Amino acid sequence: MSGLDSLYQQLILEHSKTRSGGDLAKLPAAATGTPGPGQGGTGQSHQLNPICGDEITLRLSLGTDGDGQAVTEIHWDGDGCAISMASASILSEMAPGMSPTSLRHTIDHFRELMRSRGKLEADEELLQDAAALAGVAKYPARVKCAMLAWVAAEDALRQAEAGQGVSQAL
Amino acid sequence: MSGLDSLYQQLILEHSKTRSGGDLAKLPAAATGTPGPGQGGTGQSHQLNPICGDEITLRLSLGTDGDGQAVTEIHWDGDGCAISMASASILSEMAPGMSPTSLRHTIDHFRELMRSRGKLEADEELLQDAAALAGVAKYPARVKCAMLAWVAAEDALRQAEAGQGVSQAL
Amino acid sequence: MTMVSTPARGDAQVSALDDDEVRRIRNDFPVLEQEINGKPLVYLDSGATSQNPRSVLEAEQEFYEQRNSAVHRGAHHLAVEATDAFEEARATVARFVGVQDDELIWTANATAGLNLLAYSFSNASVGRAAGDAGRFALKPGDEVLVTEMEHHANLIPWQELCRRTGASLKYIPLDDAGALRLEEAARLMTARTRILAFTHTSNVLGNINPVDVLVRMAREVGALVVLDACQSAPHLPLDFKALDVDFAVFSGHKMLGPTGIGAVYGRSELLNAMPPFLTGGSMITTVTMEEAHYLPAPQRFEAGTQAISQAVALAAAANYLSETGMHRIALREAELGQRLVTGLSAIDGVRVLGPGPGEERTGLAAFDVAGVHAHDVGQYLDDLGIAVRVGHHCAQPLHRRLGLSASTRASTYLYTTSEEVDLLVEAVAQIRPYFGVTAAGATS
Amino acid sequence: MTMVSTPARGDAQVSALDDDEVRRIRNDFPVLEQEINGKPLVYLDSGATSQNPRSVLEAEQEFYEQRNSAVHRGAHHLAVEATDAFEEARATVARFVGVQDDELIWTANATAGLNLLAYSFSNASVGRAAGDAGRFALKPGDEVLVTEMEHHANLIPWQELCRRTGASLKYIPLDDAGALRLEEAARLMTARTRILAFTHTSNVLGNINPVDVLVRMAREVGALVVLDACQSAPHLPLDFKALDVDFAVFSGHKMLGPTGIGAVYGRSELLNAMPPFLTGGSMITTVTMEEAHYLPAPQRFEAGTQAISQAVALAAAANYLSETGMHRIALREAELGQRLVTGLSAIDGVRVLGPGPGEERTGLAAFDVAGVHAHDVGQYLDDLGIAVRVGHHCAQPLHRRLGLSASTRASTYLYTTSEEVDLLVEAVAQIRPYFGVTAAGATS
Ligand SMILES: Cc1ncc(COP(=O)(O)O)c(C=O)c1O
Ligand SMILES: Cc1ncc(COP(=O)(O)O)c(C=O)c1O
Ligand code: FES
Ligand code: FES
Repeated sequence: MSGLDSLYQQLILEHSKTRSGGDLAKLPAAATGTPGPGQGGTGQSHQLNPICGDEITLRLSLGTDGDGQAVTEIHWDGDGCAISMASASILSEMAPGMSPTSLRHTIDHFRELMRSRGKLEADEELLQDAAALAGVAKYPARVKCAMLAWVAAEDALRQAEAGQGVSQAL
Repeated sequence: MSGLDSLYQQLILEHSKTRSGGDLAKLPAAATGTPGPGQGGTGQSHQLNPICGDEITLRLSLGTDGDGQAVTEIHWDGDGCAISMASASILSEMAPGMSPTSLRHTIDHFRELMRSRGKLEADEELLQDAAALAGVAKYPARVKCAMLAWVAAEDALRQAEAGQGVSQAL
Repeated sequence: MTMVSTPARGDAQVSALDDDEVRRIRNDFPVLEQEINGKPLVYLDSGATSQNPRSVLEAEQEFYEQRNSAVHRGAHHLAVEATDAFEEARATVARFVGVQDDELIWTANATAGLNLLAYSFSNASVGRAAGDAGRFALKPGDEVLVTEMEHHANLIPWQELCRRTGASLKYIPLDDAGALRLEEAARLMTARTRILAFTHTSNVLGNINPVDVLVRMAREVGALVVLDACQSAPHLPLDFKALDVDFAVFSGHKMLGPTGIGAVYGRSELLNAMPPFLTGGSMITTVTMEEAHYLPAPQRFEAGTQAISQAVALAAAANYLSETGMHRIALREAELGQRLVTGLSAIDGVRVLGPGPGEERTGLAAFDVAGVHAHDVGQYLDDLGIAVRVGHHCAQPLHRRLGLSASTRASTYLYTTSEEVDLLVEAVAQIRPYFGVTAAGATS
Repeated sequence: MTMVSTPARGDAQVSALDDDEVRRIRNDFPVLEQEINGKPLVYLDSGATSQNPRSVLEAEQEFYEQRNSAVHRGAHHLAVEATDAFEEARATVARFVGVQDDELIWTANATAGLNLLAYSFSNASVGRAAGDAGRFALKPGDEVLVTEMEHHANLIPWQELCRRTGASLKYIPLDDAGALRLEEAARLMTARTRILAFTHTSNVLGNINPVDVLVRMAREVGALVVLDACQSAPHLPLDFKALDVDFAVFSGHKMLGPTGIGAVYGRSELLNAMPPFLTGGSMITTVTMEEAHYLPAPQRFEAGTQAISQAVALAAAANYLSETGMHRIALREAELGQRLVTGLSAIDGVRVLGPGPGEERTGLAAFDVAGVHAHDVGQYLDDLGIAVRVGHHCAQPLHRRLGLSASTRASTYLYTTSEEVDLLVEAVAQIRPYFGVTAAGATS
């Protein structure tokens, strides 16, 4: 696979067009602005990629399932390159059902992978479809593209927990 | 003669110490500041060498002898390097008796010589002792030193003429 | 005013550089010998920064190895030689743009030059000027006029100047094709207009603005004219005196010179009446603990140790350009610009910004590929060794006006071959298929 | 605080560079091979500008030949490589002075750095800042405190800042030997003092100011501390964090680097609260025709195309210095400084400014030769191939305080041999006889 083809894998090109979760209106903000403590399990984050000016607004909701807290939905709005759109789409598909801890763990690994300049191997089990983004690591100028939605999710998760009165240390 | 010795000729070193004309108080200003038209034949000029910060204040008086206008006296106050002091001293000795036209002519030649980077020959008849300053032309950083008094004299002459109601074109 | 029709001074019969000459020129540019992913580098990003001929690199090297020293201060040999080299460089670059030596101020880049003007006016506005510098002072009710196509460097400094002084910023809007709406310009130019700042040629549109028309309008209302010549100084024969602007700025790194150097031209009588901007060593006559007195221009605006070796290298660049012939370069690049716009516009789903085929344009074309983000376009091209710029090119308002947030820009210079342009066009034609986009915006 | 007694971090047993090592070092500096008037160049003007080792020139050359491109903007290979090189250079230089990468801002020189601070505070004073930038705003009643020994670059920007804001400039006076009167400093430091700006080591006196004492005083009154490290960054091991200053500036050309580059250090939380200074491209997030939003530091302060190749070369210079060892260089120069002051003070009619023999000083000595103007002293030395600086060295108030209008300055660096210092001393001993001066000021 050429460098370019490993960057733009078929899966990525598809996600960049289907844009799962790219329907922000579906998940109303808990309130305008950041939800206050106890207001509910939804967090929102707006992130900007300073290199290109592309932006994303992402909302994430938490609920409880049998084992405790879990992400219920991710929806977002934004525009950007194929990498950033695919990355947001993949994340929106894989995050629901994850516990806050495991989402955070996944984000951490993804960030490390992205910053590794190709020196780290993707943990395919953990990353699932997002492992297809591993090729981005060799393109430092594009790492921010891949990270955009993930940084937004990390931040939205924090807000959602704060909104529930759940401290981040949990 | 080494480069240095041709710059600091004995005549120059002597003038730099005797400083003929370096007694500004002897020639009172026609008035404070620039004399107005008709106020008398004295002009004063203050010049600064921006490279070193040295300054000179020079007064020049005009009178009439048999043939018309002539410089009667030059006095100055200032401090500077050997070149600038010698140059002021030599000028103060040679200018008295010169007509405005011939002083101007001499200044013009001196300026050309100084700016020639050593390519022009000094007109020894015209420059008299000032021909000893010819060596300065090879030291571009010192040309302003040698010119300082001469620029001041040129300016003071203009003022003196204006003070007499004599236009510069005469 | 138009470039292509301007005959060279004293030489009415200039012809464009041809492909053979360009091939010879390329030998002078070591960086162009590179390969990217095993493919020869196709450098189409000269609008961002140009490459350097060997003579420029050698001039800088020679300076450091033989006469490196601070200037304007020393009695010793190296200092004298460095000062000579520095001031000769100023004279060379001044001649290159048709101005007097003492009207050219060195700056770090064009951005610093525009800020120099804005801050000097700002200082005049708070009374930091002797004599009649009041003419540079701005107050509420005064207006600064720019255009909607400006690079951020020729926009934000004026925004900030207006914020500091209470003056208002106005702008000449663009039509849908990106051209200045001159009838609006005429309407906006009033007795309130104190400064008109505009770009000679846009770094996105590749158009050439009608300097003569705008200067005439500004003169009628008594406004000062600031020309952003960043994209014209490298590519068009320039004579700021003939253009009759009051100020102009440009950057060395876009015209075969090194980074770290640029220049401001200002009419001598204006520069000497303006208050200083940066203050420090080498720009003063006397300093006490209480106050400082300033030298005339250009020193007044050159505080501290200057970019000496860079000035020397920029002069070598100006000489290289003059020897090649700015008219011949301009004609050549006009041809390449046409080849670009013609080739790109013919591709399905590709929209070239600015003048269309057959209309005057420089060797620069920014374009949108429907359904593919500019950064993906750039990535695709880079894989083929083709270096282009993607993004808003520091012209967000212009992109917004054209309904875009980003574009892809290819820009040429005297070392660009026709084959390189063709390679780009062919590659761009492959992009929508590669990304699976067929009809505009739709998915295959 | 004193330099000579500071052990190297993690290495208590450092020794000064010795003459053999210096001879080897000299082979790395092509310019030192020159002859002046048939005599070997004796370069004793490093305090003005230093010479460059081959590795610095090669780093710059290599950049232009292999990865020249604009940074932070491009998706293409060259742009990525240039960006990497540029940011690695920042990290290297930041490490060299003990600060974080994002606390180091590139500027054109130290002068531009000091102006950056003064103008940013000025902008804060007219409300051009978000958030809590009010802490940088100055108003009538506020005071900026400098010293009487400052270089014009660390004096005039503050004078102008005070003029613009209505604040007052105060200064710590010197005693007759040129040392700071610390009891006066204590008196002057009050709740009104908003900024304390002083030089680490004077470019005329060669002394080292007690940073710790001054910082403590400033902290007590809540003033921001700005350190002019122009003359210390090249010659002393530095750690701005350990010195606990808020801001510091230095220039590349004095520390083996090229012209056209310098840097400002600022504590991260301060930089990110300050309003920008120069505005333009590459320092914004979003721009409309009406307003701009700015990136965090360092980008916030780096408008336009930066001095990229110069940053890369400066990093090579920092590496060269680190590999040689800043402690060893400092010890060596302290020895040379003693040799200078001892030799020169012993000459009849020669007065060395600043610390006397046996007192702490850097490898720099400015002196007065009674009865001979400094420019004549310099000329005499230049004839022998000895390059020194003459004049007020951009410190007019200091010279005035010492009863002089000019002096002659010899300054060393890591490539200076003991023989060179001796040659200078011998030559200076001949000067008064040559000019026919015997007793102080009298004529033979
Ligand atoms: C103490 C000091 N401060 C500031 C400066 C100014 O440095 P630059 O001219 O590189 O801006 C110098 C050098 O001349 C200096 O010695
Ligand atoms: C039209 C225009 N103006 C200003 C600039 C700013 O130039 P620099 O970044 O060299 O300061 C540029 C280049 O980016 C430009 O194209
Ligand atoms: S280019 Fe903007 S997010 Fe990728
Ligand atoms: S050095 Fe000042 S006049 Fe000569």
